[in-house]
Amino acid sequence: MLEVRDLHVSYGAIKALKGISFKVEKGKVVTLIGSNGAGKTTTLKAICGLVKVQAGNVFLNGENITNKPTNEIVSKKVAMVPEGRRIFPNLTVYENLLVGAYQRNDKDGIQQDMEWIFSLFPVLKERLSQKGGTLSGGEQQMLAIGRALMSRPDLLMLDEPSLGLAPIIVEQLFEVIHKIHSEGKTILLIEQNAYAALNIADYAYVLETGRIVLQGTGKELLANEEVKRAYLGG
Amino acid sequence: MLRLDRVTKKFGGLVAVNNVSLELEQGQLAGLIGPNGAGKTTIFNVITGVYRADSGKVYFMGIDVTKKKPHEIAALGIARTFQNIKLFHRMSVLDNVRVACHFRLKASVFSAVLDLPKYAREEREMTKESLDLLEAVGLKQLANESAASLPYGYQRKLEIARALATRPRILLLDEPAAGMNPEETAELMRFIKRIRDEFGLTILLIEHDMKVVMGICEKITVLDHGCVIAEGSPKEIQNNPEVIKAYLGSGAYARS
Amino acid sequence: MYKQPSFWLTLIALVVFFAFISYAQKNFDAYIIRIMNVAAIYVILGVSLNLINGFTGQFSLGHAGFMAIGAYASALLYMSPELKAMNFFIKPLIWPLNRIQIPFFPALLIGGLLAAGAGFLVGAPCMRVKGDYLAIVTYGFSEIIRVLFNNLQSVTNGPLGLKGLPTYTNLWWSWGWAVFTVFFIKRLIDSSYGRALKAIRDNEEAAEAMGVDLFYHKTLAFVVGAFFAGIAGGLLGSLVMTIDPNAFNIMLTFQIVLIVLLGGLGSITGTVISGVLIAVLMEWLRIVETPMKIFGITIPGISGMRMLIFSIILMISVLFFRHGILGDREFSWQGVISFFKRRQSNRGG
Amino acid sequence: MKWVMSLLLLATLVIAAEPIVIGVYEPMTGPYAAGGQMTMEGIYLAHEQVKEVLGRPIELVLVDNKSDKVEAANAVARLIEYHKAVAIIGSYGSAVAIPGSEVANKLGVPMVGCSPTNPLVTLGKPYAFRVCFIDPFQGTVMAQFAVEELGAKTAVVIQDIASDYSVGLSHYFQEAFKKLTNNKKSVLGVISYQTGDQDFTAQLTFANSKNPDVIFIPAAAYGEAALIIKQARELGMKQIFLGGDTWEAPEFLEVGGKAVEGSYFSTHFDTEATTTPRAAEFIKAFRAKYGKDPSAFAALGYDAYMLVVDAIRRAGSADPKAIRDALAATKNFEGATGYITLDQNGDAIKDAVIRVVKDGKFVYVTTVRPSE
Amino acid sequence: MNLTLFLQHLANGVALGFVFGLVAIGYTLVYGVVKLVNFAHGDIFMMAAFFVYYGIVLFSFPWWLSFLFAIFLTALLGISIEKVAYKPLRNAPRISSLCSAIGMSFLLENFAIVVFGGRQKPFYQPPVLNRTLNVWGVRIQLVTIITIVVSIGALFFLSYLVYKTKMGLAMRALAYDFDTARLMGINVDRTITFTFAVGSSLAAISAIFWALRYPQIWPFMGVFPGWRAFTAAIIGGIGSIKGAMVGGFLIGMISILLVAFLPDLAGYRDAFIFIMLVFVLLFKPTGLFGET
Ligand SMILES: Nc1ncnc2c1ncn2[C@@H]1O[C@H](COP(=O)(O)OP(=O)(O)OP(=O)(O)O)[C@@H](O)[C@H]1O
Ligand SMILES: Nc1ncnc2c1ncn2[C@@H]1O[C@H](COP(=O)(O)OP(=O)(O)OP(=O)(O)O)[C@@H](O)[C@H]1O
Ligand SMILES: CC(C)C[C@H](N)C(=O)O
Ligand SMILES: [Mg+2]
Ligand SMILES: [Mg+2]
Repeated sequence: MLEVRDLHVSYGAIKALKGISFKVEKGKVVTLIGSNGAGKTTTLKAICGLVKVQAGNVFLNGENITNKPTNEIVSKKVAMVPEGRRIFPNLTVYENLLVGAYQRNDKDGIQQDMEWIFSLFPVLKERLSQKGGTLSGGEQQMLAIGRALMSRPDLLMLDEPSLGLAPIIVEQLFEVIHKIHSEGKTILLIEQNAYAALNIADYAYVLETGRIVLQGTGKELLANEEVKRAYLGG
Repeated sequence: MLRLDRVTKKFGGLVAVNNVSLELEQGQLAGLIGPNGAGKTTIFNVITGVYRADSGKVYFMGIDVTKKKPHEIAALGIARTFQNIKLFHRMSVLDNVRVACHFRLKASVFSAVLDLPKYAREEREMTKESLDLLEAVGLKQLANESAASLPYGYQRKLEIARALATRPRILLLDEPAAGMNPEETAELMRFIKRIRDEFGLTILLIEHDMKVVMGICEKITVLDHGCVIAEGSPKEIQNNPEVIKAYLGSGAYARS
Repeated sequence: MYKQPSFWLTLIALVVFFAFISYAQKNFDAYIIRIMNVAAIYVILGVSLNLINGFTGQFSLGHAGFMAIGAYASALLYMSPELKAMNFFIKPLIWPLNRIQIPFFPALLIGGLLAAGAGFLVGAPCMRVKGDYLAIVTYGFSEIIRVLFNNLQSVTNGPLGLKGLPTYTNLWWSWGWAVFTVFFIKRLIDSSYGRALKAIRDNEEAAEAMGVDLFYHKTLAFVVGAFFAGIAGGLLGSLVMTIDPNAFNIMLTFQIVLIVLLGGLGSITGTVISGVLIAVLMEWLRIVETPMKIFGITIPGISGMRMLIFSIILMISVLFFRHGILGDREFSWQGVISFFKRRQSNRGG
Repeated sequence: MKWVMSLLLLATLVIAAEPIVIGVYEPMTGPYAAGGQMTMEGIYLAHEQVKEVLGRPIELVLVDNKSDKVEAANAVARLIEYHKAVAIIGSYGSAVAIPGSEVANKLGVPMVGCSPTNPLVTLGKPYAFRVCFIDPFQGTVMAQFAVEELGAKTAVVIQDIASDYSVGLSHYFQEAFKKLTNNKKSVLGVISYQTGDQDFTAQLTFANSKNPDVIFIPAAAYGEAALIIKQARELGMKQIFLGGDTWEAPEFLEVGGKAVEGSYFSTHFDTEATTTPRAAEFIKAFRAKYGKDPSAFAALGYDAYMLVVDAIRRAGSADPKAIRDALAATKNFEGATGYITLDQNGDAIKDAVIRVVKDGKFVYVTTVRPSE
Repeated sequence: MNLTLFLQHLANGVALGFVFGLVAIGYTLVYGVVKLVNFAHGDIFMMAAFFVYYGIVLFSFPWWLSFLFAIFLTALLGISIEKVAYKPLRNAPRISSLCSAIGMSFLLENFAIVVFGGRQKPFYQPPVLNRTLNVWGVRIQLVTIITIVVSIGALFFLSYLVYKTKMGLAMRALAYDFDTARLMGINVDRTITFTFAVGSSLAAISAIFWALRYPQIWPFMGVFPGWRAFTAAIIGGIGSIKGAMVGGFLIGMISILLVAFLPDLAGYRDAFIFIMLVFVLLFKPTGLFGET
């Protein structure tokens, strides 16, 4: 589905990615883990065309999408839950969800999906006409996830979706990810909660200062001593 | 030390904080948890004067601070960090901390402009104090970097250093562990305990990472829909069925 | 402070600079001196507006209003009673202003202080009103000043303005004040107070939570900025020799905003350079409007061409130097020294 | 030795051929552009006719003052210091002429205004002169015309509160009108607008409610005057409108159209009512060059230039001080707009012409002489 | 004050109010979406008037064709200005585009002076439109009635566009965050181009109605309406279309009513407008209908 080859990205003088290659097979959950500043967010942004790729390539279903405009990439059924939520603060919850479905034209389908999202996050339904900017941190996170789901993506990328969510919601979140996965969708997940991420992941990559230092199936990495020490707090 | 007396805060029709009473003892390390949107951050905002309570009172060391302005409250000794990091991003790391010393400055604008000895001495003291704090949080070698260039975890630490520079008696931390991996979180826990002891602080923290809350808090208050639904030691809270139902869940994906 | 080499370097530079000023005042022709005076006034205006807009982050369009106050207040104080009587020939000037005459320097100071007072009044709504809303409030303030001055004939002589003002402004006054402004504001923003201002610019809520008194500091910026604008107004009045309310309109403010933006929001050095540059450029570009003889063919001057070229230059510099001439970098002796050291080592190696 | 002599001779010739610079600062852009451009037509014509004085060529340097005061002051300074002008001509618009005259006076170079009518242009400035009359006279002329010719008993004034010219002229008109009607209340109202306004319905509705015989509009911008009258007619107002010398611009007729028919204003010159032989020559030459009738401003520009050249000739030197003295001594100089005698303030004592708009043209009505 | 007089004043106020309102909604559209104080709006407005003028004078178009021609050209002008002066600065600090807007405003004015000349030109008033209606002694221009109809029409059209269509949703999303809008699949460039096209067309429409009412045009004619529109947009709250209309209306009304009822204070008119502004903002710091 998605393949990244030898990706290089820098912010001015700072080299954030120094040659990253990985694959996300169709229908799989793949996770990237790594400490602060390792380059996880930058990787996702590079895939979406939000930062300029200096060298290397990104392929989506075999098509080279490197440095294509974001809206074109997104129209190929890719969605992302960005770091820091990035809710549209002046739009209501309802409108935020509608923007998520911007590429779609099936009114009924949109309505149905909206109901589905309310069933996942009932709070959102209560806050339907509240401005996105006045939601609590966690509510915004739910909205950001809901918004991404509204586009019915084939490839869903999540950047720390559990950030700031109550434990019970985190639980639901992983159930949702699981469910979407079981519907055949592909998921690329970034999580600080490495334990949960590795548990759900088919395959995982560990990033350190812009490089991939380790990879393997979720189970393998869960058992890996190094990973245990550095990312599982054990 | 800090006492909330039946505080209520409404936004339009929404009662974000509903008749909440809360008390912190000197030196306590307390936790405030609850589902998303329960009103935790709003309570911080009421305490620090960002929002004014619709009813109820906030007392700090016996003083009624309900109607005081945020900067007055900060000067009295209540400091905070923000859920969404709010650094002075175009200033250096050191300057971020020094700003928080500013309100104690006695020298006038003129003596600052003319760099009179009185001001120069105070400036030296501020700088020293700020560097010491940066050292305490482990950011000293980055003192001259711009705050915006710091990685997320460091930004959180800088926020704490900045808050400490106001020489607070109470520190309010809003989700300090958000965005940190377990390793970093563990370090943060040690750090919070250490500053509590070193600076003789009272700390109230909001956190969704149960490992942090259960690991370091001595007392926990649980909020739901703006109301306090439980209060007690970590043990009591962990086993409180209402809390489990509203907030904790089965714990399947909790960080273990 | 006194031990640092930069202190001595600054001192030497100042001595050299004022030696030059004193030479220029005596030997340059009036036209050049005039442009140099205008440049100094632009520097004062640019740097003082930068304090409000660039360092405190309060978008103000009120500078012309502060200037008007300074210009009028000082002129009404330093003009001689006879001159006043001659000016106020439609409606007489009210007592006691019609009797008073004081020397230039105190008149200028009082003008500056009154402008500072107005700065306080304008700074006050800052607490509630922000961003573009504040910009319009400050613009409104300067319009209100203009309207008041047009209407209060017995104090300001209305739209007739004040004419025949004695020319006290010379290079000593103008550059003296310019240097003082730069010194004062540079020291201010480098001090703890300046850090508080910058903190307000970066994040108001956090600044307040760290104990920074927003009201005090925002008004501080407005008061100091307005004071220097008032001084510049006084200097300008005495230089142009005639003032009237409509000279202090939004176009004047725009010109100052441009100086600040071109110089770099938050860079004093840049503002100084762009102030001088704009003063010189505006005059220099006049050649495109006078007929030119090239190879015997006379090209007639086209009216308005100068401003057209000016705006094209402006657009180019906006588009290609996004952060102004210097961004928020500043001149420093350390920079100069290390620059030379680098060059030397390059040559050596 | 011979070649030394011839070289010396050549040198003197070169020096002698060094041009004399006359500087002009006029508004070529901005709200007064039309006035400045009309004035320049006259000045260019005059320059074409007289290109030399004292055996040296005259170089004319024009600097645009953009209708702006600071620009005007800078322009005069530049003319004197950079172009080394020995005399200055300009400017249309008292607002800009005043700062210009301040600078010229201070730098000791004589300035001759063409059409600025505000008293302050020359007052207390030995180096400032003008070839036109001043507003106290102009205001009186219009008041007199209103009372005596039009039989007006009441008036309303609509003034531009942001224009010195407007407020000044309004003041003189009111004084004279009250005096001539012997009625302190004959001015039923004075109402203000601001430069740049385009909607005057409020002022006009107010004026109409007072039902005056005439309405005086000393607008500084001809376009605004035209709009005021246009809107008045749209409001169904029938009063007679009076104005000052700024009205004389083609734009006034173009913008005003039918509405301005029958409006009267005072000005400096009319091809129908010339008083000097030179006027006829001027009109002929002007028609030949531009194919149209000269405006008062062109005529004044022409006169200003000719007067300056004449003063240089009389002074016998290109020294500014000498030129000033010669200018101050001007008596019965024959200009296109009349015989010019400068009084102790440097102001010309001259007739005013009253014109009316008829069939889309300015038409001569009468000439008013100064009382003494 | 008798009734007819009172009604006449009221009619004058309403007329001017709608003229300002119409200019203001065009202003606020671009302002709300791109968060750019488009100081050049008034000058785009001016260019539109000249386009009409040259359409009639140079190409001898009939007036209505000239109007359409001008609206079209102005939209193109708006789009090109965006491409040249604002687009390159999209990721630069906001203040840069502000500077660019001021520069653009200068550039257009000076271009007009050099190319069109600095003097006023009469604006053609088609006889069909140039009529005065007399309703019980109150006189109103036909153009005024049309202006009111067009303003209200434009108000509804814009509200529909911005709040009810997908394009409008994209515009409002974009107003906050370009990158995230892109992530939603919004074509940011196209949406901004569209916004400028609509905003500039509105500038052209308002210029036409302005010039029909005040038939003289010159290079600085846009400065005054531009600032009034900016002020109106602020009173109404940045980006609020309804607010801009109300703001423009308020300013127009006050301009007239103050002169009408307190003629002695007519000279202080603008001071009153801005004092009202300050009061509105002190009570509602983000304008009448603005978002916090
Ligand atoms: N806009 C930016 N400008 C400059 N440097 C940046 C920028 N964004 C990221 N960086 C730097 O790039 C590197 C990688 O950052 P990135 O955000 O991708 O890390 P991350 O793995 O997502 O970390 P985190 O877990 O903290 O979110 C870091 O060193 C960071 O400081
Ligand atoms: N300015 C505001 N206007 C309207 N509603 C608000 C505002 N601020 C907060 N709210 C609402 O008040 C409720 C409490 O918000 P608060 O931010 O205190 O939640 P929280 O407990 O901190 O949640 P989280 O854990 O998700 O951060 C939320 O439902 C939120 O939508
Ligand atoms: C107003 C002007 C343009 C002309 C007028 N005669 C004056 O003196 O000012
Ligand atoms: Mg990240
Ligand atoms: Mg919160």
